[in-house]
Amino acid sequence: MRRVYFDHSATTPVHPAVAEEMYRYVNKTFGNPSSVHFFGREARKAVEEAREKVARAIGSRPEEVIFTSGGTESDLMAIKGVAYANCNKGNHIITSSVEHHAVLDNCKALEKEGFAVTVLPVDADGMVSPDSVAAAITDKTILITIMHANNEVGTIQPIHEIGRLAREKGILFHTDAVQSFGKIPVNVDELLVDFVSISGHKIYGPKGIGALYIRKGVRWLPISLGGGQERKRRPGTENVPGIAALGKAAEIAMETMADEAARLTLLRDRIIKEVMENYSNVRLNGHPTKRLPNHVNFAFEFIEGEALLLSLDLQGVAASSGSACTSGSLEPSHVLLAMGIPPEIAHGSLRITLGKDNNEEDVSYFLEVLPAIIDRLRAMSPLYHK
Amino acid sequence: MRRVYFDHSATTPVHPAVAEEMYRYVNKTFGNPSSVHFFGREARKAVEEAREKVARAIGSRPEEVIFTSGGTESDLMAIKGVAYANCNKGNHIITSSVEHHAVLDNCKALEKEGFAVTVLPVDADGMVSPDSVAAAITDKTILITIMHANNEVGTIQPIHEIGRLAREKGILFHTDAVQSFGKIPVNVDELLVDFVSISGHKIYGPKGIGALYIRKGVRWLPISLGGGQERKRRPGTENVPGIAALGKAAEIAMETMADEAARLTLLRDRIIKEVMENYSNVRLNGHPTKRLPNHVNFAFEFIEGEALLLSLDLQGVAASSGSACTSGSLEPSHVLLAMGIPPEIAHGSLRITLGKDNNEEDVSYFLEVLPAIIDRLRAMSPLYHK
Amino acid sequence: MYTDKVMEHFTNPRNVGEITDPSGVGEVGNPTCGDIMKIFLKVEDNIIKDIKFKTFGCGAAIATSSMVTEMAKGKTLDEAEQISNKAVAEMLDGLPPQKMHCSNLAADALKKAIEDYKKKQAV
Ligand SMILES: Cc1ncc(COP(=O)(O)O)c(C=O)c1O
Ligand SMILES: Cc1ncc(COP(=O)(O)O)c(C=O)c1O
Ligand code: FES
Ligand code: FES
Repeated sequence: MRRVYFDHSATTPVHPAVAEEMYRYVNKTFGNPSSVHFFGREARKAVEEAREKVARAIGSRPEEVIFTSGGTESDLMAIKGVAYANCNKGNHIITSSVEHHAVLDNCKALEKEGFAVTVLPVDADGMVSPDSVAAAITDKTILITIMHANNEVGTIQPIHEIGRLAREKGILFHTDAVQSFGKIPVNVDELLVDFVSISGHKIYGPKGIGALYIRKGVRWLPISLGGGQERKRRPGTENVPGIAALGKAAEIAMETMADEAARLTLLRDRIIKEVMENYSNVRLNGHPTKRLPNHVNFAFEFIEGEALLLSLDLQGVAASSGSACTSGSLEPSHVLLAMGIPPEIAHGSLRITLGKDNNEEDVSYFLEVLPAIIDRLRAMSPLYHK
Repeated sequence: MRRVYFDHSATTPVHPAVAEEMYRYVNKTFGNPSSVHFFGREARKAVEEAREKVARAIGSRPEEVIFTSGGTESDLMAIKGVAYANCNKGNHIITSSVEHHAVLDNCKALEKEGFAVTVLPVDADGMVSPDSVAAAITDKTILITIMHANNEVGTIQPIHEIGRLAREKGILFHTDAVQSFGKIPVNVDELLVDFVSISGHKIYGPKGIGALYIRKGVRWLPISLGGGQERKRRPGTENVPGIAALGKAAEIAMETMADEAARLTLLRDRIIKEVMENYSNVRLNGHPTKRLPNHVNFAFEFIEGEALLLSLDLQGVAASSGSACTSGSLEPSHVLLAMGIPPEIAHGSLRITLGKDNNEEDVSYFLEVLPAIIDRLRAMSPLYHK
Repeated sequence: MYTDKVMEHFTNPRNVGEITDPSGVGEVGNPTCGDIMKIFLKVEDNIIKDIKFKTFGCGAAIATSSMVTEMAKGKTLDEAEQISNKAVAEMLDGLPPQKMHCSNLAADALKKAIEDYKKKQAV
């Protein structure tokens, strides 16, 4: 059976050159970077080279980058690290209703600890308005955390505009760039951000590695405690193969980003066009143009997302959904609900996220198998009446 | 130049079979275990199989094992997770003065937050006495955290005896088994522990992966927040290759442990015997018999550890030291000081930790190059008078 | 995640559709995940002669709908009423723990359809 992987926002395959880089530090150069001997020094070198590569990719200095176990940990470290370090200055945090749970859940936890959290609404396209940020700022605000691009609907937020507001008021600004990094430019000075979370497995790197950019001189406290690694900002023996791989993945992403974005935008727009033209009762979720180049999200009315995914899977197409039935949480995607999409329609969402190995044939194949699936499920649905 | 790696307590090379297992999940089976499609299900299977392997190795149920980014995170999660979950019951924590910084620093952080921490002394061999634990217990004690085997001196603690005390009083008991796991038996029911930290890169697995055993039914709260992974106990996309590799490494460790322990004990004892016989002003640090089978730690008087390591490194021998100059902290090892070793002697410590690829020739080579190094450094030392 | 049996019923669900002029109809909505299931009965001589379903729900919801119709077909009303959620899940070789609630939909919809029939008979 033909297998088409259309779930690159969930995770990506590892790029062969990245895998090779990783293997070097699994097979040969296995030392602990803290060791003074030969094996240790080789490993240290790998870590520092990778740090430079990541720094170059986001336009920062190497010492402003620390390695973490992934996007989730980066978000935790940024948010709690700023909150605890600045709680004598204020206790107010601003975030949005479409953030990843790694951001939202930490904000909620801080709320229980006595912080005040404003969760900004979004418009029907999933967009946060800079005006709403401006209106939410108080003299107690110590942190704004708004994601760069949304994982479920692909909408790209006006980070630069929000960054300008934050900077004017001297408020620290974190952005979760896990989905945007490697797909659109993420430059810390252009975006005017103080903290940026990224994750390896979304950019053809391995799982279990991520990074956090921490602008030099900001007030921040480490969350993880233990050894002296990462200059005490993130202790624990460094994941050298993961770090080397992340560096390589970032480097490749920078080299290929512009071309890939152009190529995937064409594929993406073909999917959008054909689906919107050929089906009734379907809508495109997320911003029509300010969206990630590889990202499509539809809501098919009268259909449940998991059933749709299973049906696609039986045809070899791997995609995802914000439906309650797939999430285990029994509630449809908080992102779609925040955008004002009714629960029964949010249920039928289908996320298609393209990647480097996808081509026109993959898209054709998907567009070929989709109609029968939609028809079959709609025919089964008590909500559907032709 | 001959290269002899004698620093297995710092980190180990990855076992070829473990590397192979890892590659499978880097190269082929790259899905996100949370995805419902084919790629996701394959990855989920890998994670659950690895969980079973780790559980089997420590005698627990699979659902009691969660995967972390390493020993440091496991320690954090155990200690803070118990503290925060039980702070309405009491605020007292018992630990020892020879713990790894990943334990000590979290205990100190909790102290600042209002918890009371008793740091138990050790005897000259680095041993914690169960009596001192018994004496320290109050009706406010909620957690005892004592390591299984010490990373610097190799001493094995009387965990079972302490566990009996903890259980009698209904106090939760955590042990950092990062150094012992894979070298000596670690069985949660024999040790009578409720939490166990382990780390992949100490058992011929990769860096950046670890596990925490959490006994079913104990009061504990997650520290990391975000997605639903690991049943909400440790969110973030699972490090599938790392997890699969840890499972494999645990499996291999169980198969080879008994034979390896016997083989390495012979090598270890040969080193101890020859060094103790051939040098004056040298002592063996740590317990003479209750020590890890692969672990030697000497204090060479009148010599500084970093100079010793660099000299050995120039001969191709990779070892480590608890000296201040190598640790970056400018204080000699807190472990050696806690054992009552004077700072100037603690400075000259040399840790030799053997592993699966070491053999008699490695030991011979080391014993051959050592005398000239010791003589040269001692001749240079103002403290030394023949 | 799902057993082969679940996937088989999901792929080839039995008795999909509606019955025109049914003897009884049962509809349930799952308050937890928002799914909906409808069962239509044709009853003759106290026996379920025909049964059809329509479901808006996950793979487990569709498979359990299919299974419950198959289990009920040809049974007497009393027998059909005895079909439990658990029995449906067991006939599918089990469901993942987080999907057990989906099986409630199927058995509940069947019971409601039978109730509806009985109510209509009573009038
Ligand atoms: C926007 C966003 N933030 C954070 C994460 C978490 O990253 P990780 O899976 O590396 O922990 C993800 C992906 O799962 C994401 O899409
Ligand atoms: C006893 C002990 N605990 C914890 C750790 C930390 O483990 P990791 O390096 O995997 O974070 C180590 C090793 O560095 C150790 O020796
Ligand atoms: S019907 Fe929603 S989880 Fe099954
Ligand atoms: S003498 Fe240089 S650090 Fe100790």
